[in-house]
Amino acid sequence: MEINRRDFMKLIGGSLAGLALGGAAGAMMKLPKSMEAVLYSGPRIESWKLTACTKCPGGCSLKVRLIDNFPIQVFGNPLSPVNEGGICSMGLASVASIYHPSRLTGPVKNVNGEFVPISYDEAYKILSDELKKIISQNKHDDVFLVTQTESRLRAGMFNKFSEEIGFKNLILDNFRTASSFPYKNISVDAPDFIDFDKCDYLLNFGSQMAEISNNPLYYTRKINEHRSKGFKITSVQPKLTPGIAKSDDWIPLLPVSFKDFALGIAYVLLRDEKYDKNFTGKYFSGFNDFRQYVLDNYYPDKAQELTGVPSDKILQIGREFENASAPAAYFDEAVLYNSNGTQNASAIIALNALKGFRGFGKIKDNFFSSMLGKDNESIENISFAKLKERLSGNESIQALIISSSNFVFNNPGQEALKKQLSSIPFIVSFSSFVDETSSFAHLIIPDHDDFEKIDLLFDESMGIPAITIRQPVVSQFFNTVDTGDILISLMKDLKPGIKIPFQNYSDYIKQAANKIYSNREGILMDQSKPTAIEKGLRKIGWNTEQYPSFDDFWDSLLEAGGWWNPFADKESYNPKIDFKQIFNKGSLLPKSSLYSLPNNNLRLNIFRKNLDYKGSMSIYPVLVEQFGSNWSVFYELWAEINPDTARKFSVNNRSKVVLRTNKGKFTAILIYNPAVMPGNLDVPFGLGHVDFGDNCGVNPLAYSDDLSDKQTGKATFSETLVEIVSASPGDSPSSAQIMTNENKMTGTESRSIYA
Amino acid sequence: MKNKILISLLSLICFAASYYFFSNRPSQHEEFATVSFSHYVHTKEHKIKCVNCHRGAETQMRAGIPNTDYCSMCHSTLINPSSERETVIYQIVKNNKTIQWRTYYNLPDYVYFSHKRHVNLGKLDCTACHGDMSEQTSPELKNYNPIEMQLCFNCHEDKGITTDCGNCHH
Amino acid sequence: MPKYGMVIDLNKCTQCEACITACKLENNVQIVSKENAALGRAMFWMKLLDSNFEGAYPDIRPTKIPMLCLQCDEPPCTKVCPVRATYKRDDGIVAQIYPQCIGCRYCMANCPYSAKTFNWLKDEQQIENEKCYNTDVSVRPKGVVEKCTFCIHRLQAAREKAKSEHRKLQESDYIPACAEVCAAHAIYFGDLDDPHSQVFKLINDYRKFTLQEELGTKPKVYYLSAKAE
Amino acid sequence: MDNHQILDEDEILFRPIYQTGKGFYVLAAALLTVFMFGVVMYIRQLIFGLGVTGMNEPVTWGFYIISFVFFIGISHAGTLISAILRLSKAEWRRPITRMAEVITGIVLLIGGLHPIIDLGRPDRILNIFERGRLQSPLLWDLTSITAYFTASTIYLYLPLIPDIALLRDRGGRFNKLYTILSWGYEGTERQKHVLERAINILMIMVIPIAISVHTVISWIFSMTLQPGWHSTIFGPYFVVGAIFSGIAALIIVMIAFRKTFHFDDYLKKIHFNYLGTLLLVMSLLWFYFTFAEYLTTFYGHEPPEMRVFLYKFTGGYSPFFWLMVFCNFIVPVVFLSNKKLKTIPGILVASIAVVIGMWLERLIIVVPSLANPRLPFPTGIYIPSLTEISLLAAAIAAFILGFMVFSKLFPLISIWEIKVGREESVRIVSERLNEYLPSKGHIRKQIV
Repeated sequence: MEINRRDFMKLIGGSLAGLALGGAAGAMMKLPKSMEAVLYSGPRIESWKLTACTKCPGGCSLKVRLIDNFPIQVFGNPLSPVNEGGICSMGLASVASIYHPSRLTGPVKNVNGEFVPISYDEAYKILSDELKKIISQNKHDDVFLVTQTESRLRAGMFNKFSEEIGFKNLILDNFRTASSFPYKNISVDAPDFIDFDKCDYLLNFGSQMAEISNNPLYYTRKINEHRSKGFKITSVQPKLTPGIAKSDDWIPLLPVSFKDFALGIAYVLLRDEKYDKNFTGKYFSGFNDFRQYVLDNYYPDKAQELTGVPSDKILQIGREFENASAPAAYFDEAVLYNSNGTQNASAIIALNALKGFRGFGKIKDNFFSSMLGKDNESIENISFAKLKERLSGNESIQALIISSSNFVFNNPGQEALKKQLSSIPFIVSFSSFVDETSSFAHLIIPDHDDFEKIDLLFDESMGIPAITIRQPVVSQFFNTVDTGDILISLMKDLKPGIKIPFQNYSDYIKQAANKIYSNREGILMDQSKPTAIEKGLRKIGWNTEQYPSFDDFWDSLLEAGGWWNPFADKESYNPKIDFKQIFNKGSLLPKSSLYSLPNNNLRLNIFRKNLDYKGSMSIYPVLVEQFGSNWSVFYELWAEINPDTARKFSVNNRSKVVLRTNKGKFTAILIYNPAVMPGNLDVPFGLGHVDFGDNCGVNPLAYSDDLSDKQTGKATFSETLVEIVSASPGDSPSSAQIMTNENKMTGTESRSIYA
Repeated sequence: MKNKILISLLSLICFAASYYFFSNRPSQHEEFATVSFSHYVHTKEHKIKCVNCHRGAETQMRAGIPNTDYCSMCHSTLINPSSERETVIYQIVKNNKTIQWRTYYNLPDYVYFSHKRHVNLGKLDCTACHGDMSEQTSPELKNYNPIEMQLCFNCHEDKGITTDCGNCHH
Repeated sequence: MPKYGMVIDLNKCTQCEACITACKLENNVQIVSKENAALGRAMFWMKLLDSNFEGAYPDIRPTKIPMLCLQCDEPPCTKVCPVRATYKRDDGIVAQIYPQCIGCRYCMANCPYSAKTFNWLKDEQQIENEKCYNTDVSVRPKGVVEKCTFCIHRLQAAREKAKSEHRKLQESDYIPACAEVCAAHAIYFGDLDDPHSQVFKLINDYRKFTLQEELGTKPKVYYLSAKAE
Repeated sequence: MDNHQILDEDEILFRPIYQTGKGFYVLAAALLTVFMFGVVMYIRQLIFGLGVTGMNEPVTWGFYIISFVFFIGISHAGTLISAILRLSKAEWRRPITRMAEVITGIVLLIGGLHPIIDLGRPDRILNIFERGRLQSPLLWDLTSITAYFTASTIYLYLPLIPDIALLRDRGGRFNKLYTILSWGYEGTERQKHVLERAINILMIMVIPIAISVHTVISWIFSMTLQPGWHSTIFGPYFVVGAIFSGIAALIIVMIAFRKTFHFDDYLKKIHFNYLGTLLLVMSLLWFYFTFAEYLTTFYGHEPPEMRVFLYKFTGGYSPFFWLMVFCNFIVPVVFLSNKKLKTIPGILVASIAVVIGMWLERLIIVVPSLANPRLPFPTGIYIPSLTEISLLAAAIAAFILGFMVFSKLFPLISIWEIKVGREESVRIVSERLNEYLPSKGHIRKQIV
C-alpha cells in the first residue's frame, strides 16, 4: 500500500506538472497582440498567394494558403516548371517557423551571457561603430563574413558589400558555390545542367539528387523519366537512401575511394579506346600523361584493391559508361563531405572529359549573369577552410558576421570551434533564432522570416532559365529587419559618398527584375508549358508578353510567382581541362585504412535525410517527429547496421547501444538494415540541437573526427571509427521478432503483403 | 451500506469531472472593447443589408463579423454627438480599439457549416436561421433559433438534401 | 454516384515522405510527445509501411509502401462500430465521425491494415503548429479514433466551388493533400467507376495489386509495382 | 437480537449475519482502501485520457478487456452450475447453490463495468442507446449481459425468499428490509408450489442465456479479421473456459467460508470431491479445445496466424502461455486425479491455479493477436501501467467486499433447502430410485 501511495503521489504530481506546462504553452505562442484580435474575431476569409521556397537552391514556387492573412498552409504551384505542383516536406512544414515560440522578436545584445532586447537603431549603431573602428585601424583582413544563403541575389549583395568595404574574407557556403567549387578549383566554369534530353547513362557519385540537391523535385521527376526511357542510373554511394534506391545499380563505396573508382572506370575507357578523341585532343591538355598515369595505376585489379568493388563490376560499369552516347558522371556538394573530396571531384571531371561532357550542357547566352551584375562566381570567394585555419592559428579575428549559417552545428570539432569563437571580440549574427552559432554572438539583429522577405531565386539546373520570386505573404510580425537593407545602409555609412543605384533591398530585387523586363525573353509562370507551335512562333519573333511599363510587369510577375524561358537554347559544354590542374592539387592514392578495419571497430557513416537541410529541421516539430518514423524511432538517434555485422558484435535489433568515438560516448537505437554496407554504422544527421528547437537526439558530427577536405573545409561524414561499448538486450522482443520476420520474409510471405 | 453510498457518490464525481473536462466552452477575451450594437438602427433606419457588414455570408464559409476598421468606414466622423452609442463607437474607432463581439451562434469546432453553401447556393434567407434581427435594438441575449443538429435535419429532410454525417463533421 | 479511389505507383515513388507531412498538416493530426511516441502512440494517417527488402546486398532494394486508410469497399471497421461513428458513404469514402465516437477501439482491433489511430492523451500539439491548423478540419479531442478520410473536407469545398460555378464536379477539382503534393506524381486519385478517369485506366494495369487481397476487403487504394509480379 | 433464544438446528448458518468479528472490519477497511485507490486512478484516467494506461498501437485492448472477459467467465460459476445441478436433481447441491448464485450476481456487475472503463469517451456512453447499431457484436454483448444479469439476479432472489422470511420472523436488524423483500412469504403450500415452479422455469431459462453470454463475448473477438481470433471454435471454447474458471472460483469461495464460518458440517469433503471431479473434467475439456485450436492454426500455417502462434509459443508471450498451460492443465490434473493429493487443500491449490491460469488465458487471447498485426509494423510491447493494475486490484477487492456485505445480510447457505433436504430428500430420492429400478415381479416372469 505504501509503495502504491507513493507512486500515486508521483503520478498525480507529474500529471499536474503536465497540466501546468500545457497551460504555459498557450501563453508562449508567438504572435503580436494587435494580430491576435484578428485571429479571434476575423471573418475567416481565405486567400492564396504565390511565393518561393528558399529552403534549398531549387527555388520551388509555393502556393500559400492564408486565413485572414495568416499563412497556415503551403502547397506547390502546379504551373511552376520547377516543381510542377510538387513540394517536399521541408517546404510543407516551413510555415511554422513564423510562429515559432523561440523566434527572436527584435535585436538583442549579449550582456555577459544574457541576451537583452535593444532597439534596432541602438543595435545598428553598435554594429556600424564596431566596423568603423576596424576599418579605421584598417584591419579589413580580420573581418570574416559567413553566409549560407541559397539565394544568389543575396549572395551577390554580400559580395557587393564586402567588395565595396574591402572585406576580403567572404565565405559563401551555399550549395551552388560548393558544388561548383571543384570546377573553379581547376579554373573552368561549371556546367549548368545535366542534359536529360541527350543523356542516356547517369553515373552518380554520392549525390542524393532526389533528396538533397540543387533542385530535388526536378530531379525526382527526371530520374523517373530517364528510367522510363530505359536508360540506366548507377549510383556510387556509401548509403542506400530511398532516393538512391531508385537507381538501377548501387555501388556501395566509401567516399574516400570515389576517385579510385572514377579512374578505374577511366581505365576501361582508355583501354577500350572508347573515349572522345576529338574532345581530348582539343580541350584536354596533358591528356597523354593522364592516359599513361591511369593505365599504369588503375587497372581493374588495382582498382578493386583500392575500392573493394569487384573488378568485373568495375568493368561492367566502365563498358556501360563507354558505350553510352552521352553519359554523365555527376557529383555535387555531397562529394566534398570527405577528406579528399576535391580530388574525387577532379577525378570525376576527368572521367567526364573522356566522354567530352556530352551528358552536360550550358544555357546559350544566359542572361542571369547579366542580371546579377557582379555574380558571386566572378569574385574569388574563399572557403570555410580558411576561417578554420584562421581560428586555429594565432592570427586574431576582429569581427565575424554570420548570416543564415549555423556552422557550429554543421561541423565536427565543435568543442574547439566553440572555444575559438568565444575568443573573437565581436560577432554579429542575423539569425532569427539563438542557435548553436549565434549563441556566441555579441549582437543579434534577426532577419525576417522567409515568408516576410522579398527575394528572387533562379537556377539553371533544369536547362531552362527559371526565376521564382519570393514575395512577403504577410506583413512582418516583429521588429525584424531584412539583412539586405542592413548591408545597404552599412555600405552608405562605412563608405561615405558611395554610389549605390538602389535604396533598399527590394529596389535591388526590382532592378534585377527590370533586366528580365528589358530582356523580355520567356513567359510568366501563370501559363502551362508552351506548345511546339508557340515555340515556333517565338523563333520568328512573335511575342505575346506586352507590358506598358515595368510596374505592370512587376505586378504580373508577383501574381504569377515567377518567370521562365522555355525557349532558351542549349549549347554543349566544352571546358578546357588541364591534367596538371587536376592532379597537382594534393597527393594521389591515399591508401585508406578504412577498408581494413581494426577489430571491434565500425565506420561511423553519417547520412542525410531529405527532411533535414543542413541541420535546419529542428524548428519544425512535424518533421522532427517524422524524422525516424519509418523505423518507428522517435525523437532519438538511431544507427543502422547490417545484420551480419550486428551478429558479429552480437547486438540485437532495436537495442539501445552506447557508441564510442575519440570524441566521447553517445547512445543510439540499433536498427537492422540489410542494405547497410557491412562494417558501416549509418547514423542520420539532423537531430541533436541543444540551444533551440526541440532539443532531442544526438548530433553525430559532434562525435566525429575533425577531418575535412583540405580545399573546401567541408566536414567529413564517413571517416570516423566508432565502437559499440555496450548494448541493452533488444528492448522489445515483439518488434525484434517482427523485424527479423521481415528480413527473412520468404517469397510467399512477401506476396501475402502485396496481394 | 456506507461503502455503497460512498462508491456511488464517487462515481458521480467521476462523471461530473469527465463532463467538465470534455466539454469545450467558447473562449472569452475580456480585454477588448464592447459596444451595445443595434441591428434596428443599422438595418431599418439606415437600410444597410445584412451582407454589407457580414461580408462572408454569400461568399465565405463564415458570415464574419466586421472589425473596427470596417466600422470606421461610417463611424470615422461623429455625425450626431448627442447619441452616446455613436460616441462610444466613434471613440473606439478613433483609438482603433478592437471590438470583442459576443457571438451567440457558436458552432462547436467539429461542425462545419458553410454560409456560402446555404445563402448563396441554397438560396436561404438569413431569417430562416437567425430570425428577423432588424427589430433588435440592443444586443440580443439569446439565439433566435437554438442551433442544434435537429434543426439542420428538419430542413435537410424537408428539402431532400443529403444528411450524410461526413458532410458537416470532418 | 462516383466511387473515389487512389492508385500509388511504387515504381515512381521515391519515398520522399512529403505525402506524410502533407497529410499530417492538412488534417491537424496530433504531434505526440517523445514519451508517448516511445510507447508506440505516434499518430500517422499516412505512413511508410516498411515491408521488406528485395534481392541480396548490394543489389538489395527496400520496398516501402506508402500506407493510408485503404478505404475498403467491404470495410471491416464499419461492421463492428457500435455507434455508427465510422461508416461507408455512398461515394465509397469510409468516413469517421469524431463527435459520435465513444472510443471503444473495436474498429482499430478489426482493421487488418492497422490504418486507424487513437487519441490516447489530451491534445499535446506542439505550439509551433497551433496557428497553422487547417481551419477546415476539426482538432480531435482525446479518446476518439481517427483515420484518413481521403481529405473529405476537400470534397465538400470542391462541390461547393463547382456548384457556385454552375458546372459538374471534375476530376481535377477534388484531390487529397497527399496526391496534390507528390513531387514524383506517383499518387493518382479519381473516380474508379468513370471509364475516362486516369485511375480507371491504371487499375487495369498489369502491375496493379492491393494489400491483403485474400481478405476480400476490396481496398480502393491500389498499388502499381513491377516487382510485385 | 431480542429473540435469539429461538435456537434453530441451523443456527450456525445465521451466525455470520448477527455476529461480526474484528477481522471483518480490518479486512473491509483494507479492501476499501484498495478499491478507493482504484477509483481515484480511474478519475485520473478520465481527466488525462487513456494515455495513462499501458495500451498503445496496435495493442489497443489491454487489462480492461481481459478483466471483462475473465469476470464474465467467472460469473458462469454460479447460475449455470446451480441450474444444472438443480436440473439434474443432484441432492448434494443444496448447500452450494446460494454461493454460486451470489458469485454470478456480484461478478457480473464488476465485469459489466469494465467495457465502460475501457471507453475513451465514457461521457458518450448514451450514444449506444441513441444511435446503437445492432449489427455490432458489442451491442449483442450489451443485450445478452443485461439479460443474463436480470435472469441470474432473479434466480438468486427467488430461492432467497424463504430464508428472508425466516430472518424476518427472527426479527432484529434490517427487519423492515426483510419484510419488504420477503414479500409476505409464509411458507404455505401454495406459496411453496409457486416458488418451486418459478425456480424451475428460471433454471431452464438461465442455462441457454448463460451459454449465449459467453458465446457472444467470444464473438467480439472471432467476428474480427485478426489472426488468432477469427475462429469458429471460440464460442464453445470460451464457454468451457468460463465454466472452468467458474467452478474454480466457486470452490475457492466455498473453502474460504467453510474456514471462516465453520461450515464444515454443511460443506463436506464429498462436495469438494464432486466439484473437484467436475473441475478435472473441465480441465481436460479445456485442454482439448486449446489443443484443437492451436493444432488447426499450426497445420493451416498462414503467415499472419503463424506469427501470432510463434509469438505465443516461443516469442514474447511464451512465459505466460506455458504458465497458463501449467496452471490450467498440469496442476489440476496432478492434484485432482490422484487420491493422495485430492484433499481440500489440494483442491484449493488446483482451483487457485485454475483461476490464475484462466486470467492468463484471456491475456493470451487478447494481447498477442493485437501485437502481431497482419502488416509488419514494428510494434511496442504492452506493459500495463499502475492505473490498470490498481483497477484490477480494485475489481477483486470489490468482489470480496460484495461477498462480505452479502454475508452480513443474507445466509450464505440456503437454509430452507437444507431443511427441505433433511426432511424430505431421503424419501423423494428413494421414490425416484424405485421409479428407475425394474420391479422384482418382472424379473420372476422372465425366469419362468
